[in-house]
Amino acid sequence: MSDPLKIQGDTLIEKLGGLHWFWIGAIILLLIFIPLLNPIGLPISTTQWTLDAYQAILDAPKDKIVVWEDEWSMGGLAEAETGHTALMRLLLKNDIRFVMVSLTPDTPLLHSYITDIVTKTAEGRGKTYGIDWAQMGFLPGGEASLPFMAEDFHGAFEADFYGTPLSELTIMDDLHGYEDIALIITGSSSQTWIESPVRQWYVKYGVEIISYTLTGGTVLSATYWPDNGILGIIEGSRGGSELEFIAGVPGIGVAQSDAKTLAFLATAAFIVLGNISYFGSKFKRGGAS
Amino acid sequence: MADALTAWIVLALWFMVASWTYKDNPLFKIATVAAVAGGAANGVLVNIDNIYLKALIPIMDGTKIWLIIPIIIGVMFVFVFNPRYKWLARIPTIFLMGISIGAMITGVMSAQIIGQIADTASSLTGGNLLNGLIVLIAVVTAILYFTYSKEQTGVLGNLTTLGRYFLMASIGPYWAGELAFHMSFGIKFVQIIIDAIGL
Amino acid sequence: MSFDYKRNVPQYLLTLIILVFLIEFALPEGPLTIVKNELTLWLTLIASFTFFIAAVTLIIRYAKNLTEKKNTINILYAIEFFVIFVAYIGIALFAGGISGDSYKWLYTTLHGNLSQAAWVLYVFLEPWAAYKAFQLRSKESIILAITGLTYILYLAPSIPAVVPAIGTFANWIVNVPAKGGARGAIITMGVGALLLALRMLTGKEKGIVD
Amino acid sequence: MIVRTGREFEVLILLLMIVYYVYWVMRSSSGKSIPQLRNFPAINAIEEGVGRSVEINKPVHYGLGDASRLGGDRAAGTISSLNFLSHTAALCARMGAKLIVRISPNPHLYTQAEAIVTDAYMSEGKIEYLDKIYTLRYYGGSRGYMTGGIRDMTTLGVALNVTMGALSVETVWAYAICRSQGGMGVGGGSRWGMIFGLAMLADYALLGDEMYAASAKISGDRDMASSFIGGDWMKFSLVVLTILTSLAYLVGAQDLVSWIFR
Repeated sequence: MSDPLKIQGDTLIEKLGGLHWFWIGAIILLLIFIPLLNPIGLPISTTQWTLDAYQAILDAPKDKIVVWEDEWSMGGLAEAETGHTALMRLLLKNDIRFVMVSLTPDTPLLHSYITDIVTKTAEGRGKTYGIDWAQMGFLPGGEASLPFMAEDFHGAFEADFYGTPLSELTIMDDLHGYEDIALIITGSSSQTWIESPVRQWYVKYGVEIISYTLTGGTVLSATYWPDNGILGIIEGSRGGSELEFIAGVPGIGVAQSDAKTLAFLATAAFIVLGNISYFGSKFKRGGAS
Repeated sequence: MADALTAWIVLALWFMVASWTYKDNPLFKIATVAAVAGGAANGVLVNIDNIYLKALIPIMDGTKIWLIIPIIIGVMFVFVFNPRYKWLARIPTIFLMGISIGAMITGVMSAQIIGQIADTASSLTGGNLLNGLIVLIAVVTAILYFTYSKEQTGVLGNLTTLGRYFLMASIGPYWAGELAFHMSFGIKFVQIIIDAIGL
Repeated sequence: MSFDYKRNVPQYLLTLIILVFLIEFALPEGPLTIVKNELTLWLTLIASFTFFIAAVTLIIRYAKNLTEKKNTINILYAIEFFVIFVAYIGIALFAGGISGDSYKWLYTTLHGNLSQAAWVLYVFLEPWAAYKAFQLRSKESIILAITGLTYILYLAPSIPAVVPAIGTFANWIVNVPAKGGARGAIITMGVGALLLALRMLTGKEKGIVD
Repeated sequence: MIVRTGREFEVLILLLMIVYYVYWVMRSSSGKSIPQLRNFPAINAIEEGVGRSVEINKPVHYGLGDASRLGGDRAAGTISSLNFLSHTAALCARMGAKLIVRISPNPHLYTQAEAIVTDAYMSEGKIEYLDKIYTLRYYGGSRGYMTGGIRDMTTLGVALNVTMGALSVETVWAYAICRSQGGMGVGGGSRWGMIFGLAMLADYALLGDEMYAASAKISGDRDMASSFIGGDWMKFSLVVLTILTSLAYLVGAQDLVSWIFR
């Protein structure tokens, strides 16, 4: 690894493009400090796919259960916290019963972490675990495990994350297979995961889906939205911030928005700098020869 | 007090990892080893739970005694450590691959082929015709880009070049998304610093 | 010619499993549906063993480090690995299981933060990579830059609120050219998946049982 | 009803694919001529990079893919990566370049990688030059893979980085570090969401399905290559289907084709 204290390049124009990554990151982090200490309070825009997701959740039949299958893990908490918290609060606020399912080994602990936050909010108070929502443990196998859940939900888990047999959880009396599922919310920190639930839940069982994807995953999810299995898209923390706003459950997303704005603008500026250096150096070399 | 202590521990952990960006150092390696150990231990614990609930209980109470078969198949993975019987470790791998591929391809025709063609065709009605035509051209040229039986020159070359441009247009937002994803961790890092210092 | 059981037994198994899924898919529901469902249960059990093998592989690797007498630092890392590994297992076994408060605190504080912190490296590396290497040298890179930068600006929720045209343009990118390109890629990947399955079914895919 | 209700057209698509596949593979197996797969510059670039590695005495790094595993939607990319590993290892053995293989976080790939590298060195008659401890590196989970990979690239240097398979963030870090070390980057990824890193930062990139075809080409296996010709026929058929159904919608005759889409 090169020395951070040395700027690469011989001429000024070359040095412009020769900063070590340490300084690039340090400048971005410094910029993030500003709005986190003094929130600017910039407005938020919403997108049609988030509005669609919100509406689809509200329209979910109340006699059925929403299944929130999740590939997000603790390692993705910083990006997931906004969306997970907003989503759980939205579901509880509107008395929509839901079951959380973990598709990675450390998703159960992410769910526990989020649950601890949400049960302390206005939406979480007065709600009862096992009646209003439940949390399953880890189901290995990725895509191929989804039809197993669809065919025999109790067989897929036997007990919840806390070891309570599913037969002892009231909510599980109404959830045995795909016919009892109102909607699938499929969360993933992979932008390409969405193809798997579409292939399984929608194609094979006709259950429609909300894609809660990593930021940027909208491109792939949008190829299935709105008429090809996906009813709406929540796009990472960006979508989470929108959901906070739309659903009236304000949280940490709004404060993060300002910081993101500055960080993105700084990145764009660095790309411009890099290109000025590259083309400037090339022009100079061309001129010299 | 306990919260403050935790905040400082958390800050120290993040700094240990972030310190690598200045220079590789033992603190970074210590953090890496701790993350590997934690991930491995959790993987073991969660999966013991899974096997116990779904297989061992039904086997022991006699309701699904045949589940001993997948357990034996799974145990066959240990043969990866034995040069003589290493080929036996292919058996569980074959089950994983076969079942996964089998489950996947049976959904491909509808989701990835017919559904996509249907949406391409239907986008030519009802909405903006020009946009619908652009989508159609993009789909066709992108598919042609992924053909291999002819060198991509002449007319085919022009079409596939156009296809590649559309592919690039679809890739750009992923890059933006990935950047945004990572910035969330930058924001969290700064928040952790603010929390620990008490700003 | 002798029967090459090391190659043929896995191949026959693979062919059989894929055939079960393909035939079950095409035919009306019947006995094969039961077999298919049972196989998916098996998958969730067999997949669990991959995590055990991962752990065993790591244990062997660090145990080897312990025996490297010359490399003190590696011995210390190995000790660290075993101490932390055993701590997690011990706390889960003796302090309320993996859903207990002690385990949750340890995992969230230690592993949760360490695994998140790893992404901070990208706050440095990713903008640097774009700054250093993303030069607009070709039409392709210009298209990547236009779509990528527009989407970056869109992803900061405040910017489209202030400049609505950015939101409109980002929406158009996602719903028109990007959707078309992605759709072409999805269709070809679908064909690729079918081909792969057919090669596996017929034993023509190198690298599976060889 | 022989076919499950509602799946008729899906089964038809599957059957068409089977027909194309069987036709081309049988043609290949019987020794008849089949079209050559087109040229992929990335393949030549690997050879060039290995040569450069010998010249400047820095290793070739091969990443099996931080999201690779032999299962589900990632199996195809992973198998392609194993083919490329075999090709790269054989070149390294032949030309005398140092090779470092980053084994994916999924440990069941360790044995495959070990066998492939060993075979490659043996087939080149250079097995005595293979130091498995130096070459085969398993770092544990995905974070370990990334940080260990970065550490090895920065401490040992890079002449060429080849990363193929199911890729996640490796498309960014591997090529960013490779470039900072003055190395050449060649890559291919099966996961569409992460292709951007290759498109932006690698010198030669194989996008999605292209990697599978290139993998068949380097394997030198006629049957595998012929299956891609069958795949091309399927793609041409789908292009025709897309255009015809679109035309039907455009002229308001969607009723003629809507049965296809149920």
